[in-house]
Amino acid sequence: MDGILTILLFFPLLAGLLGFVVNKDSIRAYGIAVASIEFLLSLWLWMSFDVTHAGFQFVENIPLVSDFGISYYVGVDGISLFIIIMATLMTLIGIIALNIKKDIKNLIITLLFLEVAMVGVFISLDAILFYLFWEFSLVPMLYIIGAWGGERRLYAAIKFFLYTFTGSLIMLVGMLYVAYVYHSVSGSWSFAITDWYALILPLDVEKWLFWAFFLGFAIKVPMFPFHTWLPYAHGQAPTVGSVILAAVLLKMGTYGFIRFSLPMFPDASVLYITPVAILAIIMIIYTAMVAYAQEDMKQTIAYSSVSHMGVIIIGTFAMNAEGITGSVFLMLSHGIVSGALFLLVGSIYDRRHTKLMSEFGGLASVMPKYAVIYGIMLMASVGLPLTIGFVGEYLSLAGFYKISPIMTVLAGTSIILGAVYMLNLYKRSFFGPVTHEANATLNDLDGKELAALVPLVLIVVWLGVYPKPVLVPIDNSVKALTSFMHEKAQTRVAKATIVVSKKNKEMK
Amino acid sequence: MENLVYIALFAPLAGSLFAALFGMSKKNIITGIVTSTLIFISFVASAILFSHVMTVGPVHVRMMDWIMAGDMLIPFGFLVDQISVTMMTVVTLVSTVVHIYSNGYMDHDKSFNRFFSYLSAFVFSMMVLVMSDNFLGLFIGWEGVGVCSWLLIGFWYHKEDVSREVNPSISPSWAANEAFIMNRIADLGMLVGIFILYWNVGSLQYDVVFAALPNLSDGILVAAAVALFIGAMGKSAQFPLHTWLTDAMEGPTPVSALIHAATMVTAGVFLVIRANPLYSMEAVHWVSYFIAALGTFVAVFAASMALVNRDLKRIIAFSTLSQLGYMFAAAGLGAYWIALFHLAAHAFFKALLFLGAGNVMHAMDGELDIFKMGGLKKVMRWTYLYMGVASLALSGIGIAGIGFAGYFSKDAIIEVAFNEHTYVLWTILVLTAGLTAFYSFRQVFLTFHGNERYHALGIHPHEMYGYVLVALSPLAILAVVAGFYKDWFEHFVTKLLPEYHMSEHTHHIAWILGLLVIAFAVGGIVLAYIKYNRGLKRNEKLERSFVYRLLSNQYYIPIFYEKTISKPYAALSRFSWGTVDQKVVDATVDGIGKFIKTTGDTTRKIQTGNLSDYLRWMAGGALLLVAIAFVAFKLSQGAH
Amino acid sequence: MVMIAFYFFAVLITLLFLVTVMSKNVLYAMTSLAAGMVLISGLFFILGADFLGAVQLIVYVGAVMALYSFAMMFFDMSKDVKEKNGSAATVFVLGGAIALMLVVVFSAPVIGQGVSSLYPEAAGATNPQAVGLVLFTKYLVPFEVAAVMLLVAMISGIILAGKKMDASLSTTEEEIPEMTQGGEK
Amino acid sequence: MIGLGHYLILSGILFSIGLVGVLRRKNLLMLFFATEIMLNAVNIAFAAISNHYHDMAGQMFAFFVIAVAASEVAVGLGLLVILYKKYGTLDLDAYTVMRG
Repeated sequence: MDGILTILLFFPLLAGLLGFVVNKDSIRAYGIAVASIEFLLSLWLWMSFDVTHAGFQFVENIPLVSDFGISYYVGVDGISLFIIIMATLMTLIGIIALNIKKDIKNLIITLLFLEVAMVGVFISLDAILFYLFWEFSLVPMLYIIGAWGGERRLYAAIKFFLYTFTGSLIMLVGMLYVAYVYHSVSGSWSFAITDWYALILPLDVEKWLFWAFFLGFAIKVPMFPFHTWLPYAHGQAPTVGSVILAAVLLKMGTYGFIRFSLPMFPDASVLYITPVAILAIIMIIYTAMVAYAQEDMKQTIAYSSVSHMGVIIIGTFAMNAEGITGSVFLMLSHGIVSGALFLLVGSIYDRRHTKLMSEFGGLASVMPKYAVIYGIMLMASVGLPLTIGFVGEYLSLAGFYKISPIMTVLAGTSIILGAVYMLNLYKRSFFGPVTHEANATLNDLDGKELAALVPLVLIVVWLGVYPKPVLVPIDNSVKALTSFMHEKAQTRVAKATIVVSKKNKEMK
Repeated sequence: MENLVYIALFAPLAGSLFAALFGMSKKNIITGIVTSTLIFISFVASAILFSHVMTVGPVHVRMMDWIMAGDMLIPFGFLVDQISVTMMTVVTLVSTVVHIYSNGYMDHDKSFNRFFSYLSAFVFSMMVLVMSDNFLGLFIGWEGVGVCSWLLIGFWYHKEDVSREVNPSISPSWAANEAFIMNRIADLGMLVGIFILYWNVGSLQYDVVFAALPNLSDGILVAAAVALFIGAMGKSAQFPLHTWLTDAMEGPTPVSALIHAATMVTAGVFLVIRANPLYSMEAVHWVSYFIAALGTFVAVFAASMALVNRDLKRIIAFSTLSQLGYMFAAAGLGAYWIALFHLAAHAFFKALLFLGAGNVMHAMDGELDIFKMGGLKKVMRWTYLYMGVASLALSGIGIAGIGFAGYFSKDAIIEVAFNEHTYVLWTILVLTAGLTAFYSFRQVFLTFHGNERYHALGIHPHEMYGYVLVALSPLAILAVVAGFYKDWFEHFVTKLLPEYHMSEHTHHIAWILGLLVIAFAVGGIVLAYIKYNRGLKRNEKLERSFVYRLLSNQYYIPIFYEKTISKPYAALSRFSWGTVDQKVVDATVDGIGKFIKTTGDTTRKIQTGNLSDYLRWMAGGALLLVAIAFVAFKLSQGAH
Repeated sequence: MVMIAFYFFAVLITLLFLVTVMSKNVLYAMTSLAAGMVLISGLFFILGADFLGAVQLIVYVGAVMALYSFAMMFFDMSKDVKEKNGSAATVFVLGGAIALMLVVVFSAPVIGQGVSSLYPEAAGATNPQAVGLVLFTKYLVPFEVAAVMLLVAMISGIILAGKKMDASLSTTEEEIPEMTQGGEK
Repeated sequence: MIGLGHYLILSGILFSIGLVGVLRRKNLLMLFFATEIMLNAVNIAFAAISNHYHDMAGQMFAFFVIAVAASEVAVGLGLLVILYKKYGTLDLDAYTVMRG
């Protein structure tokens, strides 16, 4: 099926536009239906995906502005495939769990538009197209935070927008410069990243471009010290906003590193492993500590999210297939787990209208189902084997060990510090006697919430025990990436650092 | 045989999931029966596998692939050889007894079903740990038992935090978190060990790794050995990561018996035994010696704390710690099979001891202070017998080849220490044997002999249910007879583990050494008898002395940790959040925003609203632009 | 001859435009502006752009000036214009500086090298012919667009000026909103 | 001989006169006059350059400038009429709606 990506991209757009004429009472059902269809479409994409093939598939290339080499150029490989599926899944889950009465029609339409942007980012193979969707994704999110958020929503929304926007502008400059270099080398304009891959840049140009792209991606991730927009955004966003922000939007940054920085600037990437890794380690340890100091449950999870993103960065810069595969897998697991955790915080907030841990205590006795699901997600978050969290974290750290054992140990403190703040959160909220009157009569999770959370629990266990169907396609593409980087690298150091895996294992 | 492997492995999981179905409903005796039966089935399967391994040889199955990335391929593979089958049998046997016991012990608990779900899940994790054929599979079980331990220590999660003076463990949930986090610290070491092996060998399968060891450089071997041992230290609660074990006594007593005495805490010893080809390498000689020395230190260190403790379960916990020290001493000195033997024997009598303590606790309405007991032997005849047997076994009583299980295993370890010419270790171990006997019987005498101090509390103790007592009998029998199988066991496991031979010299004077140890042990018992048989005579002066307070406060180590690690960490966290994050990082960002805003505010005055003014600005700007363009053009022309 | 004509026109135009800019009387200003426009067409004739000169006369002097004079009838312009011309120094400095700048730019020999003719004049054709040739080939689309633009401008001029033609000139502020509302209906 | 430079300098001077008018005058109608002066100044430059290179493009631009100027006058005067109706004056200083 050739046009599948186009369908995947434009279906929510059309459905969102149609949503304006749907009756207010049936908009919820409409939203769930559309998101389900979109999710099924993405599953269909996976079914028709050739897992033995490492390159881009379902490629469509229609010139838009041929004078400047801008085209509607889309395709997926193993790296983006599963992030797309996760994006559609989390949108569906977010809409199912939606517990907002105010202006729900606009909210659902906004979410559908956001889905377009997310899918668009991950399927674009044209830099301008990528940039377009990258920026477009800000608008619905800005709207979600600003219109349905908490008390300081405007501050949070504007901070989110301006901060990420600033970063991406610098990235745009980088992109234009790459295109300019491409033009001066080949004589024609092209924004297709496959063309850019083939471009061998002079070393000093590579260095500058690396940092230009780095800034755009790092703010999105968000890397220390560019992370301060995130707690505000999460703190003020409605549940569904936090879920999608944590699950998908942050992944755009790390995905950018893998899609752009690594293959385009292999030498600079290798050269700057140490500074980037130091930032990532600071991010892991420091934000884990900050997470421990939080009183607000949602803020703890927001900071934990930053801390885990640090491990993803570590894996990305491992420069071998183990680490990069691990970081891609960790993106998926982090998306699902932190998404679920935000949903869980949302459910308790709906009941008690507070997120402060000191207001809770003893919830395990009152809401056992809630406590069980929370416990599973918590364990997945701290990387327990046989849950989804372990595979990615293990591979990322294992991969980076090849680069630097010392830094791996420092980054590995993530598993200790993660346990510290997560267990502290769990103990304070769920254990002990029920101290507040209001908590004694709380209802356990209802059908709607279970419908949203149970699938995530199943995925967490399934991919923890049997990650192979996901891991193998990712791994194939990543191996192709590493061997490409190895080929392209100009310096001796880079050639030595980038490890090429022996051979692609066959799928059994 | 493959099916048996799967049955042995997955029967506990099935039981756990079954019990989990009823996890949130009220007590249902069926869950207890079903899980116990399934564990028993697992035991039977393990026993059959045992005989299979003995007669035919190891079984190796590979279920499916787990992680595939880069050149890393990690399967779910299970290896049933002499080491693992011994562990499997011991684990399932003790588990079966503990499951049956729990039916009686937990019968009034409202979370009965949940308990069995956790307990069976633990057995499953433990089986994964011992059966896995690669290091990462072992790590699955390693973490799995950690989580189950967390769940079970914090089983009575609804209890409130209290101060350290009232309850040294603060609360079950606190103790659970402490155990989990301490284990995590060690797990990081273990993960690093795994990374080292992977990047230098390219595989994590035991056979591949062990075959490749001779090709590795000394530094790598030492690093791997140290890193793996750090992992072992956490799980086996070796100093300085030992504080969680006594706090873990907050869990229900069957849990203490199964997890924190018989099985999980021995996982560290198991790891060292499993990785014996690594620890036997000449290059890691010093690491092995360090293991032995640390083990010896922990043996006497824990025994000293047990001397003065008043909490029935904590005394046994300290003794567990002490015995783990013995095991590490043996393993570190190269006598792996003896370590394994002591592990198995210890599992039997220590589980028995704990379950007996559970009976006492059940009878005493949860009271654990031995100073408030006494004279219980009249009402708890069987429990008295069991605990007496277990204490004798723990003290290693026996002579001339006849004796309790502990006599054979512990004696052998002490003999090894002598044989290796590590006389300092030997001396300490002999001394510890005396201490062990003393504190074991101090506890027995204070609990069962002397005046009946519990009357003051208004408690009417009663014996445990009959079926529970029957269920304990296998352990009691094994605590008595297990030692007689020493030679047979040696023959069995040394097919895989390196043999260990005493030198001629040691062999000749072995009986003298044995006699010396027995003398110490008997001396300890006699001392305890003299001091405590007639009842409790408190010595206020002694209790106020520095040494006594040092020991009863566990050398102030928990407080030290709290003061130097937890509190500063919390303070630093708050500093990072309040000052660094809010006032530095975020304030910088906001500062940039504010600067732009102020600039805008200031320059807003230009916006007079008068078109003429705007036109003037525009003209000025145009002039400037033209000037710049002209100058730039001129300059660029000049450059060419 | 050309030199004399050029200087004649140049001086006159400059003077006339100065009058336009400085005069307080709108009528004087407009008259001198119209005169300046006529003289500019003279410059065009000198430059050989006959057609352009003709268009200049027709459009500027004919149409635009007529429009201005009609517009003036709307306003009360018989009196002198009263203005607050503060800080004349700034204005003259700015104007002078720009003039100087332009003079320097134009007199500096920085342009003129390597410029080749994009649409050379057709050989042997008269100027109007040449204009027609280029205008209806290369510039056909802009030409048509300009035509549409003029049409739009004409209609909008009529509508804007023609609204409430019958209302008195002392229309008060309140009536403007009404007008926009009326437009929406 | 009169060269391109003469015309350009004349154009520049006329442009500056227009500019001075634009800057100095406060009456909107006078501003319009000044704008016309500037447009015409540019036209002279176009015509001169067209003549210099024997290229019709300059004249074409001048034509379009004239077209734009004509449209501007039509629309602009319409707007002036409305403004005059609203404020009763054409003095720029009276319009301060855009004050920041």
